[in-house]
Amino acid sequence: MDLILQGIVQAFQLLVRGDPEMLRVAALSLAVSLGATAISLVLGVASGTAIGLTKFMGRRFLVSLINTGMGSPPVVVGLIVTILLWRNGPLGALGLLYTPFAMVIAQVIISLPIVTGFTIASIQQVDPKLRLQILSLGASRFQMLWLFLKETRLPLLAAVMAGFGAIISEVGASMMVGGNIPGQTRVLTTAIVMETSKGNFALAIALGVILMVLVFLVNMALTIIQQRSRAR
Amino acid sequence: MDLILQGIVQAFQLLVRGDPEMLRVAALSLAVSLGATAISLVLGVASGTAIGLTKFMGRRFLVSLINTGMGSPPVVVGLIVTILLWRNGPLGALGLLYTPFAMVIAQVIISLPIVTGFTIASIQQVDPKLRLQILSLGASRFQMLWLFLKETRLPLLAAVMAGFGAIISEVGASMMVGGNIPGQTRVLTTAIVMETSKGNFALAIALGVILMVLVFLVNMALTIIQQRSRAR
Amino acid sequence: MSQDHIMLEARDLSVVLGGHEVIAIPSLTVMSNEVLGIIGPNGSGKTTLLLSLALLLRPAGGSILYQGQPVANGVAALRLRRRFAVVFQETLLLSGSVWDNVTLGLHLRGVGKEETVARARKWLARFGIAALAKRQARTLSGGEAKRVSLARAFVLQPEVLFLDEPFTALDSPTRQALLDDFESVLRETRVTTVMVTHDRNEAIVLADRVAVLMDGRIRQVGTPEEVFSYPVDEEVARFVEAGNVLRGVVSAQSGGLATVAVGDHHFDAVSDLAVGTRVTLFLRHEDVTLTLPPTQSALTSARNRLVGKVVKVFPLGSQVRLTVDCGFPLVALVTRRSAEEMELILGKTVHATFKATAVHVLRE
Amino acid sequence: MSQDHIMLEARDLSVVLGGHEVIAIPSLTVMSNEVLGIIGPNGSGKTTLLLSLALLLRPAGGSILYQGQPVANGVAALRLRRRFAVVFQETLLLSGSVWDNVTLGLHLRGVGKEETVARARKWLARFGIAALAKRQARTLSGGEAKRVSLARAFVLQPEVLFLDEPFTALDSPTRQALLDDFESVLRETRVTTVMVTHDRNEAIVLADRVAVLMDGRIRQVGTPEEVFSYPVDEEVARFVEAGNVLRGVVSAQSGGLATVAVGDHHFDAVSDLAVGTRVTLFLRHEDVTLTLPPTQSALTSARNRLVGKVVKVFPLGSQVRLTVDCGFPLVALVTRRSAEEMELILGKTVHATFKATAVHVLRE
Repeated sequence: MDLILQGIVQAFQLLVRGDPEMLRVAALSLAVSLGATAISLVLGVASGTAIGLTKFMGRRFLVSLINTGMGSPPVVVGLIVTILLWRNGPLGALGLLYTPFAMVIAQVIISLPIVTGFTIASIQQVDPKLRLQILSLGASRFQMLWLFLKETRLPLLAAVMAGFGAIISEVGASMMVGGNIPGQTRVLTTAIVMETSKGNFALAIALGVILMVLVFLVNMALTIIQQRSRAR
Repeated sequence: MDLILQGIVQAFQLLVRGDPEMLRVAALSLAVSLGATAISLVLGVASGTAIGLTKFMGRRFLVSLINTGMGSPPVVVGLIVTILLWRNGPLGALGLLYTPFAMVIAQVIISLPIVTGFTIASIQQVDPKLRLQILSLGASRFQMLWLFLKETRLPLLAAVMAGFGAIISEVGASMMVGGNIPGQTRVLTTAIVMETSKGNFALAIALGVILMVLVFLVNMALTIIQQRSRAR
Repeated sequence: MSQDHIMLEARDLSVVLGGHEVIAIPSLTVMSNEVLGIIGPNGSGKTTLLLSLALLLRPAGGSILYQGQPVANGVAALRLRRRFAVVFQETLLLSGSVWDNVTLGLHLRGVGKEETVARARKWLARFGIAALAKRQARTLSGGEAKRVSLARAFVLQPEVLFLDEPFTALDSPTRQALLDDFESVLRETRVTTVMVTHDRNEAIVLADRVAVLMDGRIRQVGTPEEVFSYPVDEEVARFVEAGNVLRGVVSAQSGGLATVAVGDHHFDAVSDLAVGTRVTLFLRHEDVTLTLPPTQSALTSARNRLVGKVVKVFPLGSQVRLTVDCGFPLVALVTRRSAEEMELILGKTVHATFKATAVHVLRE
Repeated sequence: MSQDHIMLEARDLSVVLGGHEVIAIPSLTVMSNEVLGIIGPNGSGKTTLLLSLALLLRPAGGSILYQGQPVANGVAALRLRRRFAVVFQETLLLSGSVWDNVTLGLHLRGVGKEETVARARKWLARFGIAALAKRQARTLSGGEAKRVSLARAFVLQPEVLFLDEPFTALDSPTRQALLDDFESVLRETRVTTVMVTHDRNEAIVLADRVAVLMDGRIRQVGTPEEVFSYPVDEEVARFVEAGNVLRGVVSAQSGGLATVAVGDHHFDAVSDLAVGTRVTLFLRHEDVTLTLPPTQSALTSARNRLVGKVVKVFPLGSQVRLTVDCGFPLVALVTRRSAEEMELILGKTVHATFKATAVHVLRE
């Protein structure tokens, strides 16, 4: 019991005094996940909008492929990325394995289907007549697209939040492609697993608190966004 | 490149001949996750039905607590369970840490909010007049509850599937409370991470295929269930 | 059972939903073997009142009496509920087959297998859905599902049947066919029925008495003739779109023009119903024209002409509602100026005319 | 611009949706400065036709001509679209303030700041919503939002204005106030307008010409008088609920009974509109009673009486539609039996009477 109480007390000391190791891990975690989210945002919103607004052969198949991607286990993504980046793998020459870049790649693969899928869903929820209304106000095709995305910005933000929430708390792929190297690729989740298994609860709890706060903020933002977009 | 091709070929050999190590890992993974799902089913459907059908003070708060639980990172659950089960922790005397039981506990904590939340949502989607209709057919309160749950069985199945899907592909908590001990607590996800980091792609890919098939089956079942329950 | 026996009674009934008292009814009775129609605008509390009477909603105050006895809670209420049946606007079928749905209420009551089969077969046949018994309930069309929900209620042989807008949301031919079947079942079983509806014609055709509910208060109770011809006030009149309700039988038919015998009178009306059909005629008050005798019997396209005495004068702003006794009371709505010029006062003899095209003929 | 100039024309227009040809129109023209009403039952393709004319839906075949020139695709179509404005049934406001919404179309066209401000101010004021300029669009009530969507269209000073059931889904007082404002704006700007509506009164009051669309085909085009008094066939008649449409001015008013001057005639009608108000009278065909002279001028509650000659006899099954020339044409619907007994043939002189309560008075 003492050990645990002690751990909790120490964790709050680490949090209060801003322990450098703790801050380094949290900063890397944020940098990697925000980077991956930004890439997913650009790729996912663009492709999601294209898929949501147009009709083409195989559209249903593509959408169900994206939905499958939303539910595929991160460890499998980690396995595939590891194989691709393995020193004598197809992209091994780039020397990316066990670097933050590899983690960004894996996290983009995890979050891209989420952002794309959410984007398609939110675009399909908008009244299809809104497109006609915007066109009838004299918008060119490009102006229409821009105004239309502006209208769906709240659900799109929700898409981005959901993607970020998924990868910031992901552990398998980050461990596999990052290698959990202290000071280089150690992120919140991998550090918590490692410190916990070493019985180093103080740091683990401190990192857990940071992770929880981040996830909580994302969830809260998501809830507010969803309520605001429903209120319309 | 050779290494990878070789790995894929070997993986399918392992799958075809039913490699005992592979089978042991898959079986334990299934046993742990199915056990945890079964427990969540009983607890989650009971509490979800109670919360969904009754009105009481603090109901909204409880529901938002459950929703928060649905989104909390598994590594944090792993951390908490580890601390509780730590040899000189509150429940350390039970000696459960690094056993499949610990993994079941962690997975129940992860899947319970999902099953409960889904149950509440699906009960609230049923026409509230259906309850009155069942009562007006002469059902006692107990008969009504039973018929009502029978009516919502498809969404409830979806709830269970979602819970199972979340824990079968979860890695952080399983690693922390199970310890990834070969032959004892090594499950699909932790084994994939371990074998990948060792460069042992053959077994990792074979396990990855099994995991993907399981997740795919769950997703397919979920989709079918959701479409059938929407068709009504 | 005698007709004048009180089956169900509400006393000082008060229902509170979301902090508002949505129902406040000092007294309402349902007689044995009668069909009581409850009509009223949207949001007037019709469904809430029905649920309270059917013991599915606990009132905030007052009591429900069943055959003179106040209804208790718990097991006693369950035993009573099992003497009732409710058909909602939504069909609310459970998953499973049509047979499963129709027999469910009997299973819940522990009725034996043989009787269950016999009763279910009878009522499936009665509503023309015997062939659907094995179909999954969710694959039925709207009209079929509605028939199942009616059979599911009648199979229980309820002492009181509650219906909440049962024929809304059906397209017109489906609705008419079902109304015909339902009406003959109702006439045959004479089951005590409480029916919520917003359709005036349904109330005229089916109900023995009509209660007008507005803002949770009963504003008027009476026969359809009373309520639709003599609404108690302007608001009720406006809601029911007041008009004369006359009951009769088609006595002649010629190419779409029917003659309907109402007592000793014969009226022409546009309808292709066959001779012998029992019908209800609905005639708007404003479609009755009054003329002062002696009037030359000039040929006019107003085919229906009656002589009578003014027995009631009721001013309504710029218009006046007059009741003329022509052997039966006929109500006409005329402008105040006409009433003044014609000196339409009590006792005055007038001719009342209306066109055959103005009469709405409803099959009874 | 002259009144007889063709602004927009559809030729051999064919629209295919989901494999079905939902619109097939050999020819339809919209004249400059006219209000063309398109009426028809649900699912007849009204909105689809509107979208095609507004260049928002590519037809499968045929062409749209703007001032005689066929419309091309691409940039040319955009340039044309910018001369049009569309108001949908749903208000479809974008997020942002009322001001943002009203100025959006001008921004898209690159109109200068000064002109944008001037025009937006003018039209916000014209629709009585200047005070709402800074409000978030999504916080508006239904009526306010509708005003914004109208201002957003008029600020573009379109050459053709398209309206898709713009006044549906508003409650009655809101609707009336908005209709009044809209009508005076329409009269003032004389903008060429194509308006889809299912409301007969709206079409009577606003439209110069009415096109009846059924199953994607134009069944009749004409003035409201022509279409509502003389529907081409039974189906159109039943849909439009045919009746006499008369235009006049209130010439006297006394306590809710108005006298309306229609040409040389004066009719009594129940209405509290003030003297001098321009009104349209609507009188159902079946509310006109025909009587053969010499008829004693007995006092009757049918306040309106005209003498005329039968100029048209149109048999309709068990009924007959007769047109009586009373200085203006008045249509009556009588039973076949009456027509035979009264020998109502061409040239016969008859008295036509109708009650003041039967006349529906619509403010113009």
